[in-house]
Parts: sequence; C-alpha cells; structure tokens
Amino acid sequence: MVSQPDLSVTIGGLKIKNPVITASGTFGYANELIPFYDPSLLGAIIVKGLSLQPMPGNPPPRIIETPCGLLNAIGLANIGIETFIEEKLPSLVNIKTPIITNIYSHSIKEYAEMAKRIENVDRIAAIEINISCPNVEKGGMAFGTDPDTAARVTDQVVKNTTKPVIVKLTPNVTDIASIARAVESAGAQAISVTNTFLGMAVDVATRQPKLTNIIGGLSGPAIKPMALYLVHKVVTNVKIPVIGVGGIMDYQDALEFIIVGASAIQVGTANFINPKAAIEIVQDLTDYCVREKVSNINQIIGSLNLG
Amino acid sequence: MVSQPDLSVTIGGLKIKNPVITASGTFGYANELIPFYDPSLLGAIIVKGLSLQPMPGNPPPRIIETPCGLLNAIGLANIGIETFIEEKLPSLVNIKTPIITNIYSHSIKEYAEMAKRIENVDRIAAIEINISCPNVEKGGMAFGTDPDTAARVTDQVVKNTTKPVIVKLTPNVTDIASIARAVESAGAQAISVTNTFLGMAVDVATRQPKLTNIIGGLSGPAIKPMALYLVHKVVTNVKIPVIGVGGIMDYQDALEFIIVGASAIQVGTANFINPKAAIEIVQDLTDYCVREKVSNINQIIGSLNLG
Amino acid sequence: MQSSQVEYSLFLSNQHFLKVSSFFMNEVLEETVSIKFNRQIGKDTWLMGFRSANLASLAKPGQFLMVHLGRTTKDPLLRRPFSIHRIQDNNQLMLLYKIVGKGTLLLSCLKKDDSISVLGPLGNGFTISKPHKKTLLIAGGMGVAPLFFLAQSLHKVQKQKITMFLGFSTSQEVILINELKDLNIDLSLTTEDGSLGITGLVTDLLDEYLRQELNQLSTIYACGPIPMLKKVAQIAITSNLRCYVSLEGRMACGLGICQGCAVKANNNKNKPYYYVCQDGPVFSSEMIDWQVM
Amino acid sequence: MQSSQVEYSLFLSNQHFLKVSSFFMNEVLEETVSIKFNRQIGKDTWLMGFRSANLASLAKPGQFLMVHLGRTTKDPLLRRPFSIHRIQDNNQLMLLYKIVGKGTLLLSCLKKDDSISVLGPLGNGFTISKPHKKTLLIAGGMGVAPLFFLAQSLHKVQKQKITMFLGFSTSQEVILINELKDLNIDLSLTTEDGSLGITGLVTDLLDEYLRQELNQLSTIYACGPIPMLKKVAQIAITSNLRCYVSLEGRMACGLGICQGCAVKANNNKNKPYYYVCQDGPVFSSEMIDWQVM
Ligand SMILES: Cc1cc2nc3c(=O)[nH]c(=O)nc-3n(C[C@H](O)[C@H](O)[C@H](O)COP(=O)(O)OP(=O)(O)OC[C@H]3O[C@@H](n4cnc5c(N)ncnc54)[C@H](O)[C@@H]3O)c2cc1C
Ligand SMILES: Cc1cc2nc3c(=O)[nH]c(=O)nc-3n(C[C@H](O)[C@H](O)[C@H](O)COP(=O)(O)OP(=O)(O)OC[C@H]3O[C@@H](n4cnc5c(N)ncnc54)[C@H](O)[C@@H]3O)c2cc1C
Ligand SMILES: Cc1cc2nc3c(=O)[nH]c(=O)nc-3n(C[C@H](O)[C@H](O)[C@H](O)COP(=O)(O)O)c2cc1C
Ligand SMILES: Cc1cc2nc3c(=O)[nH]c(=O)nc-3n(C[C@H](O)[C@H](O)[C@H](O)COP(=O)(O)O)c2cc1C
Ligand code: FES
Ligand code: FES
Repeated sequence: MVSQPDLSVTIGGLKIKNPVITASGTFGYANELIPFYDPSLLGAIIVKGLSLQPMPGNPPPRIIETPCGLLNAIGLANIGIETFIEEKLPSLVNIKTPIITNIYSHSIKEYAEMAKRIENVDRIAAIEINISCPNVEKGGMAFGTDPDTAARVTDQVVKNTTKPVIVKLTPNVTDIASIARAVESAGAQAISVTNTFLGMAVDVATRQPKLTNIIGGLSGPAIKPMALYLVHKVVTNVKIPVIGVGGIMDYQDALEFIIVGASAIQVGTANFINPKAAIEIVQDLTDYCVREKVSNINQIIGSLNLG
Repeated sequence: MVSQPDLSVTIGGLKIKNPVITASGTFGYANELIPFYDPSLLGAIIVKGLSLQPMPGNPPPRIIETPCGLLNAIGLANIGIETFIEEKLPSLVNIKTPIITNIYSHSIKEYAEMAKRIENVDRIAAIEINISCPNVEKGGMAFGTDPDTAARVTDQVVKNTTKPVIVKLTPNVTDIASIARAVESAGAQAISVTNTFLGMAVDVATRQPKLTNIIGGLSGPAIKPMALYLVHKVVTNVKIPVIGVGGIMDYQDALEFIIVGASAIQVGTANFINPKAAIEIVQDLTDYCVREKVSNINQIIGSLNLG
Repeated sequence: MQSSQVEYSLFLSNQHFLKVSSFFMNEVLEETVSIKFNRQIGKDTWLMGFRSANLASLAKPGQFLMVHLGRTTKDPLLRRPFSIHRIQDNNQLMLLYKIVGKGTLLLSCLKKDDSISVLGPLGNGFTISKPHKKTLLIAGGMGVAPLFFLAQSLHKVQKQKITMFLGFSTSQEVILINELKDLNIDLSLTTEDGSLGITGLVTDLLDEYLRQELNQLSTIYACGPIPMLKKVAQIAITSNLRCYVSLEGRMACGLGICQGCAVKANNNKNKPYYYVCQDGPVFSSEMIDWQVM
Repeated sequence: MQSSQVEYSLFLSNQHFLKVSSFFMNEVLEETVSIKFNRQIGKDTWLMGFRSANLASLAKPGQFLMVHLGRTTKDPLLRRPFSIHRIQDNNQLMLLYKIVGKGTLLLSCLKKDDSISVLGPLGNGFTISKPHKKTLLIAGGMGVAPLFFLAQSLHKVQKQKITMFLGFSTSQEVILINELKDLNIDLSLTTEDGSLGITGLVTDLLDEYLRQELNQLSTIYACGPIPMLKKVAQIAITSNLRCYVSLEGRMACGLGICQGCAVKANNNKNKPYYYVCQDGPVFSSEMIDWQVM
C-alpha cells in the first residue's frame, strides 16, 4: 500500500490541500454543485465575480458555443458584495475549504472599497482581482491591458487588505510579461492566467451578432494552447506563484499547466459539461502521483523539460 | 433560370473573380492541389511565405493538433524568393488567377529588397507582408506588435513596388486597431486579419513541449471567434479593404467574415483536412447568392445588422 | 498528507455523496445510459428511448435533461437540453427532438446500445392544477415534447377531459396524433399551410374556445415558439386565466451556475432576470417581460 | 459575371477534374467509403475493411491513406495517416491500426456501414527489388501494417522465399501469424518479454541471419519504432545492403502543402528536410540523418 501523496500547495501565503480551484463565474456561489460532491474536497473555491453594487448582467443570448469553445457575455451578473456577504456566505459554513472572492469594478476607488469591506470577513480567505473582464461594454479591458493601471489597481487593493491578493490577467495584450511584473511589484501575492479571449460570432441567417453584447469572452478547450503559452511566459517572468486557467477539462490538461510552472489550476467551463470535473481532477491527480511515485506535487510544478 | 451572381471583389486595386483566397503556408507553391481542382477558379492564391534566403525550417515535430485547432512551428521553411521566381513561377503558367507572394524577414532592409526583386516579376499580382510570424525564435513578434515598426516595414515595401501591398497582422496585440491604422497611413492597400495565435502544448509523459520550437501558432476552427472579432475591430477602424482569415472551414464561416466587413477571405488549415475546401466555398457562396437573390457579393460585405 | 487522505476517503464511501446531496432541494443525477431505440418519426424529428429507473422515478412533467454525447470528442462541447418527453413502464424515458444543428444531428446518428450521458431531472416542472376543472394544453411544434409527459400525468389525476391544441407548419411534421388520442385527449390539430387539420396557428383557436369554456377552464399550459407563447400569455392575462409557459434558453450548464439562460423578469425589483434552468423552464405567464422576448 | 460562370462550369463537367489531375505525378482520390468490417484482432489493435475498386487499383505497397471521420464534428480536426495494410479481391482495402489516442479510439467505435472519408493513395511506396534474390522484411509492432501489403506483392513476383522478422513487446499484441504463413513467408517471431517466440528484439536476429545469408540477400524492408529502424539502418550501411525504411511523422495534410512531416536529411545541401508524405514514407536508409532521430 503506497502512502498518500501530498497535493498541498501554497498560493501567496494561502496553503490549500490540493491545487484544484474552481474558476470564478463557473461555480456559482459555491453551493450549486453540492448534489454532486462535497466542495470541501476542493483546494479552494473562487466564487462568481462580485461588484460593489448588484449587476443585472446582459440581455440574452449571453452564451454561444463555438468549435471546442464557449463564448460568453454574461455581463458579470451578480448580487453585489454586500448581499453576498450577508446572505450567501453564512450558508457556506459547511464548506470546509478556502473561499476566494473575485472582485470587479469600473473604478480603482471601488476596488479599494471592496477590499476594505472584505477585510474583516473571516470566511473569505483571499481576493482575486478581475482586471480583465472582456465582455462588459465600454472597455472592461482598461485595467488589465496597461502595466501602470494594472499596478495601481493592485496597489490599492493590497493597501486595503491583509488577505492574499491574486491578480487575474487578461490574455488580450501584446506583452503579458510586463503586466505580470507590474502587478508583482505592486504587491500581488499570486497571478491567475488567464481570463477569456475576446471573440465574436455571427448568425448568417439574420446577419446579427449571436450575442446581444456583440462581443464575448472565449473559454474552453479551444483556448488551452494559448493559455498554456501565457502561463509559460508569466512563470518565466515573475517569482510569485501563478495559477493556470484556460480550457482545463481533465487531469492531463491540469498537469500540462503544472509542468509548465503553475502552482495551482482553475477549472472553469469544464464544470458546465461535467459537474464532477473539478473533483475528478483532484482524484486523478492523486492517482497520477501514486502511479508515478510523486510523493509531493511540488516536485512536478515547473518540471518542464526543455531538453 | 437565375442569372449568375457577381462574386468579384477588389482588394487594393486588384480585382479578383471571387473573394476566396488560399492562405499563405497552407497551399504550398500553388500546384500541389491541382489533382483536386483547377486553382484558376480561385479568387487568388497566396503562396508559401518567402524569405530572401532559403530557410530550412524548424526540427520536427512541427505540428500538433489541439482541440479544434492546429498548432504549428514550421519555422517558415521555404526555398527563398530567388528560387521561387526562377524555378516555381514558370510552372504556374497554367494557373489563370492572381498569384500573391507572402514575404517575411528579420530586417526592414530585406523586406525592401524582396519588394524590389518582385517588382519586375509580372506573374506576381500583389505582395502580402507577414509582419506577424509567431513561431520563429527570438521575436518574430517584433514588427507586427508595434504601430511604428509595422508602419516602417509597410512604408519600405510600398516605396519599392507598384504592386498592391497587403499587410497581414498578428492577433497577439493589445490594440490591433492602432496597428491597422498605422499600416493604412503608411500606404498599405489592404489588410489581412489574422495570422496565428501564440500557443503551446506539453507532452505529459515526457514533460517536454510537444513542439521542438516550444511555441507555435494556433490556427483552425478554435480561433474563428477571435479572428472574427479582430476583423470587426479592424474594419471599423480603417477604410482600406480587409481580408478575413482564421478558422474558415466552409462557406458559412466565410459569410460570417464577409458580413462583418471582410472584402475577401482566406482559407488556411481547411485545405489540409479537405483539399477541395477552397473551391467548395467558391461554389457554395455562388449557390448562396443565387438562393438569397444576392446579385453582387458586395451587397453582403459589411452587412452586419447591429439591430 | 492528511488533506489528501480526506479527499481520498470521498471516493471510498459513496454514502458521502448521498449525504451531501440531501442539501439540495431536488435530487439531480448524472447517468450514462444505453439507448434502447432512436428512430425518425417525422420530418427531421426523432424519438429516442433509454432505461433509467432512477430518473424515471424522480422526473416530473416539464423537467428536462442535459444530454452529452461523450468526452472522446470535445465538439460539440456543451450538453444539450431536452425535455423529458414521456415515461413508460416506470423505467423508460423518451426524448423527442428535432435536428436543428450539430448536436441533434449527431444524436440522430446514435444507434441501439450506444450510450449517452444524461444529467437531470432539471428545472421546476409544471404545477398540476385542480383536477375538477378543465385544462388546456397548447403545443407548437417541438413544444409537444414536454406537454405529452404532462398529458400523461394529468390523464391519471384529471377527472375532466383534457383539451390540446397541437400546431405544426405542415403535415409532414405532424406526429403523435394516435399516442395523444390514446390518452383520450380532445385534440385539435392545425397546420400553417393547411395540409392537415385546421389551417392556421394554434392560437387562432383560442378566442373561440374561451368564449365557450372560459369559466370551466382552470389552467393553460403552453410550450412552443416565442411568438405563440407571447400570444397565449397575452390572452391569458386579459381573460385572467392561470397560464404556465415552458421556455427555452441558451444553456451551458442547466444547473444554475453559468447564468447563460437568462430571461427578462416582468418588473421584479430584486431579480432582473430569471434563469430558465433554475427558475424555470416553466413560468407563470405574468412573470415574464414579453416585450423584450 | 463571366468569372462566376467559369467557376460554375467546373461543377458541371467532371472531365475538367480528370484533365487537371493529369498534371500530377500519381493520381490521388478523395472518397467516402462505407465500412465493411471493423474488429479487434489484438491488444488495442483493430482491423478495418472497406471497398474501393479505384483505390485498390492505384495503391502500391508502402503508400498510405489520410482518414477523416466526417465533418459534423471538428474534433478530431485533422485526418489521420494509415498505411494501406492489405488488398483483397482487387477491391477491398484494409487498415490495421492501434488505439493510441482520440482519433484511433473513435475509429474503433465505427460499425459496419458507417462511412469514413479516405484520401489517397499517398506517398512513394516501396521499390520492389530484384525477384531472383532474397528479401528480408523487418516489422516492429504496427510496422507490420505496410509490410504485409508488401509481402502480398512480393509473394506474387518473388521466386525466392521471403523472410520476415516480426517483433512485439508481448504475446497479447501478436497478430497476423497465420495470414503471413499463408503467404509462405519464412517467419521469425520475437517478443520483448519472451511470452511468445524468441525473447528479445527483432534486430537481435539480424547479425546471425546476415552471417549466413548476406550474399543471397538483395534488400531489407523495415517498418517500426525509430530505435529499431536506427539499428537496422546502421547494420545495413556497415554490411552495405540496400535498405528501405518506412517512416512516420506528424502529418496535417499528407499532400506536401503543410510541411509538417519533416525528417532531417542526411547531408543533402539543397534539401535540409525531407517530407514524409511526399518524399516518403519510404526512404532508402542512407537518406536519413539518424543522429537526430
Ligand atoms: C429547457 C429546454 C428544453 C428543450 N427541449 C427540447 C426538446 O424536447 N426537443 C427538442 O428538439 N429541442 C429541445 N430544446 C432545444 C434544444 O436544446 C436545441 O434544439 C438543441 O440544443 C440544439 O442543439 P444543436 O447542437 O443541434 O444545435 P446548435 O448547433 O447548437 O444550434 C443550432 C440552432 O439551434 C438553436 N438552439 C441551439 N441551442 C438552443 C437552445 N438551448 N434553446 C433553443 N434553441 C437552441 C439555435 O437557434 C441554433 O441556431 C430544449 C431547450 C431547452 C432550453
Ligand atoms: C505514413 C504513416 C502511416 C501510418 N500507418 C499507421 C498504421 O498503419 N497503423 C497505425 O496504427 N498507425 C499508423 N500511423 C500512426 C497513426 O497515424 C497515429 O497513430 C494516429 O494518427 C494517432 O491518432 P490519434 O488521434 O489516435 O492519436 P493522437 O491523439 O493524435 O495522438 C496520440 C499519440 O499518437 C502519436 N501520434 C499521433 N499522430 C501520429 C503520427 N502521425 N505519427 C506517429 N505517431 C503519431 C503521438 O505520439 C501521440 O502522443 C501512421 C503514421 C504515418 C505518418
Ligand atoms: C460563463 C462564464 C462566466 C465567467 N465569469 C467570470 C467572472 O465573473 N470573473 C472572472 O474573473 N472570470 C470569469 N470567467 C472566466 C473564467 O473564470 C476563466 O478564467 C475562463 O473561463 C477560462 O477558463 P476555462 O477555459 O476553464 O473556462 C467566466 C467564464 C465563463 C465561461
Ligand atoms: C502550417 C501553416 C503554415 C503557415 N505559414 C504561413 C506563412 O508562411 N506566412 C503567413 O503569413 N502565414 C502562415 N500561416 C498562417 C495562415 O496563413 C493563416 O493566417 C492562419 O493559419 C489562420 O487561418 P486558418 O485558421 O484558416 O488556418 C501558416 C499557417 C499554417 C497552419
Ligand atoms: S444554463 Fe447555466 S445557469 Fe442556466
Ligand atoms: S503532412 Fe503536410 S507536408 Fe507532409
């Protein structure tokens, strides 16, 4: 009987029992998938993106399937940070794993405000800053596409919380390394790579965009090779831990990111297709480590063999 | 009996009989697919990317399939512009459609030199400048990612030829519109959008990159929504014609690009899967126009209905 | 170490699963089922049957399943939603589907003994109305899929005869006539081109029917194209009748986590949009903002 | 106007196709064929048969086909290359394949009467050697696929007995023994774990064989894993024997347009890389730079 491998990793001071995290906006407010497994078994949970005020989201259609991809323009529909803390969080007492909030705003001031609000909420283990939301009209791109702006947002959030701050980058930039370095020096304790890629689809019959919002964010297997490349670029440019996100459907995909250098991974679109995707990845990674005699998953992180 | 629709379009002064062009690097030197159909029936043919000196290309593996995508690191293997003109071009006399050369270099001086060399070759109808090749080591990204550099390359080529100059953009940028405007004001007569997206894949068993070159360029259906978005962005920012490229597999895909505003389209990866893809698109577009009573394809270009 | 042992234990004890699932309002299963039959019964219209005692016992009329063709290929990527069309012998479920694209085309290629993954039962389902009053079912095209299951259930509890208006665009699409007659339903068939039954739309029959039956009628259940539902909802409101409509929406998850399947709520302050997979697919007609539909 | 008429004409006259195809060195067809049988014959190893008189008449040993599972799904995206394994009754072709991933797994799911698209015959094929001298065939694992077809053809022209060294890793993988004996081949079987036949690698048999047969031997034909081919090529060169190897390579098109299937040439000034689909898949062993393989 082999001894159990140690899957625990540390993300910006936050120790999690395994590297599998659910991606923001793809796991609801953390309790929707309870009928399928106990979320306590996940490394961590990142809840739906929250804004200071509740947001209704975009008019439908909000999603459309593309080849091996999902194009979405949800428009960050959410109940607002206050309602989340007051009404949703208490119902999550039974979930024994770190809960990370993903925050989004149009103004740096609001980012800071949200950080303040979260600071004294013990149940929230860390903050992931979404500076990359592509599918909200008039420039959700702004913050994430310029190193200085990205750094300023990071700085303001870091100044207003003692919790680990994870910055989630947008892939829609020329040089993601410069953004990564900027947020690192601004005090980010970890970086998530990547958010969705900007995309569009047209209904040939009506000649209208398939999404009411015209533009959407592309996720799913289609983006995996690009997300993997971006993670490769970021890990070779910063010292803080990187969380790999993008098209991860199974443990093999997860391993690709971990081998390239991701300290943890996020499962997004896969949750929609296979509600057990995240927990199966935890289990399959465990089996893999046993099979390959890897006693500690940290031995694999960044083990990419460039010959 | 319906009269035949007019599928002809004009790309930077070059009138072509239909909007279907084969993409550089996916149609060889123009004669490889002759057993399947007469290339004369295509709108135009863009041959394999050429450099001033012959290039051996990257060591294998050069290609790997990803979900609905093809990741390639051919490394611009080509026989060099001289050999192409001297040995290949003469064999293409029977092909009665414009032949466009796609040129690539590491230095602006060489771009200009190639333009000069092509200038007095009547058989070559136009020049497409590849300023975006992502899969050659040490920064194939350089030219295409900065407006000024992109403009300088364009300017040097335009100054050295009377042939129409098409600039092919890279998608791996923060603001493709600024690059498009820059090359337009530098004298480009048309713009091709888009070249491949940077990507990577890892063999979990060996922990090595699946491509010897580590990084490759992603093409195929996976990138279609992103390419379509970029075309949308470019057509709304320049006055010169735009050629849509990226994941076009059939006439419906082609129509999406045309509706968004592409004056012509290029068929790339599809040629590998279905050698008749390009000619089937020509035929299906013809049938579509007959069915929809479109007498001239220009009536559809940019007919996107934003409600 | 410790932590991974915890994870491990999950997979050793299935009770664990059962325990946690009790948190949830209604149980949801993911099952791989093998197809018993899959045949064309009308123009582009197919009927598929498979066995699942568990799903059959949980399913309520109006609920739906998310169907996946298997993970070997990632295209189609997402599951596809289909109403539970019929339940037979308490263990066989049937789907009725129309080929409209990639997923349904591939579904129609499956043969006996091929397997699919189904997730469900999902959604709220129809609220069954008072048995001593009349009910009217209005189905447009594939809208008949969930209403057949509803008719099956009503047939058991209903004392009064059930009326159904069934509309198609043309005769080749007409299906299930005999099966519905077997449920002894008072059936009126319409086709838009008049190739079979009454010429026109199902909604054309409504005014005349209400003039006679209004006060015996308790509830209208409708499923079909948006224009049809719009019309039905409007009439129901003016004659202030209880009316339930079953809606569709672009779905990624069917579980309430993607927020894709939004429909605009009719002035609801704290809920601007409903989610078809969670709050629906069945809605009381006045809940929906029909203007934007 | 005029132009589109030209395009149109193409699709009215098929002769047009035939005319242009005569430009090309050897004819290539794209056909949708329906599967006659598809069954497992060894560990993860399947044999598939389909009819095509045209392909059967064109095919030469060593050539391959690019197989596509159909366009409804775009995953797998690319065609997959498979050697022509066998031809029967001048109209049936067979593929012998091992399940190694997505495409081959899906291929094995296909049943009788399902259809696939095949493109070919592609590549150069084997050069048949002098009939009055001995030939040695060396197959490692799936390498037997093209060599079987070669053996079939040699069997017809060859006066001398054909020798084949056939190697697998273990007995469960061993296939085609009887079929090869029917071609009255002098067969030596090896398995790495010794579970059947001689223990070891096919190449282990080579030295001993050459010590006896060297001067009666005209040609070695080899197909299998790279390490095996490397060894065979090396021995062939030292004993200066004519040796043909059939190589694999990552292919996107199979037609010479993608330049994906490169293999390093052995000091060839004007051609640093050969393309397996065009210059191969069969190469004279000294053409290849084995160092980098
Ligand atoms: C709750 C619910 C129950 C349904 N029940 C049935 C049923 O019993 N029988 C049946 O035939 N269909 C039903 N549908 C519709 C069915 O889900 C779609 O027809 C199917 O997903 C199309 O998949 P596709 O890959 O074939 O088409 P796609 O290639 O995905 O799309 C082709 C076309 O189908 C339409 N379409 C795609 N997805 C949806 C969707 N989720 N809702 C509405 N239209 C869509 C779009 O207009 C698109 O243009 C239901 C939908 C929902 C939301
Ligand atoms: C000219 C030629 C002839 C071939 N003949 C046969 C044959 O007769 N029988 C047979 O079983 N196989 C043959 N192959 C190999 C076969 O093409 C691959 O096994 C197949 O493409 C794998 O597809 P997949 O989707 O199942 O695997 P993928 O999911 O595509 O890949 C899984 C693994 O298979 C391997 N692989 C994938 N593609 C190739 C390739 N083109 N060449 C070598 N390895 C590959 C890779 O190592 C990869 O890790 C031949 C290859 C070539 C180039
Ligand atoms: C429907 C949907 C909603 C999303 N909402 C958010 C969000 O609120 N905040 C955020 O940072 N990312 C959001 N994302 C991005 C995902 O968290 C993830 O970064 C992206 O989908 C790529 O991962 P995947 O390919 O595994 O889905 C969303 C993605 C999807 C598909
Ligand atoms: C194998 C391969 C080789 C390519 N070579 C070139 C090239 O030499 N020059 C160039 O500008 N683009 C090249 N491209 C990019 C294509 O021309 C095209 O822009 C890209 O593949 C996107 O289109 P697609 O998705 O239809 O393939 C190449 C693409 C592939 C797949
Ligand atoms: S389909 Fe995902 S929330 Fe309804
Ligand atoms: S496979 Fe495309 S060139 Fe050989």
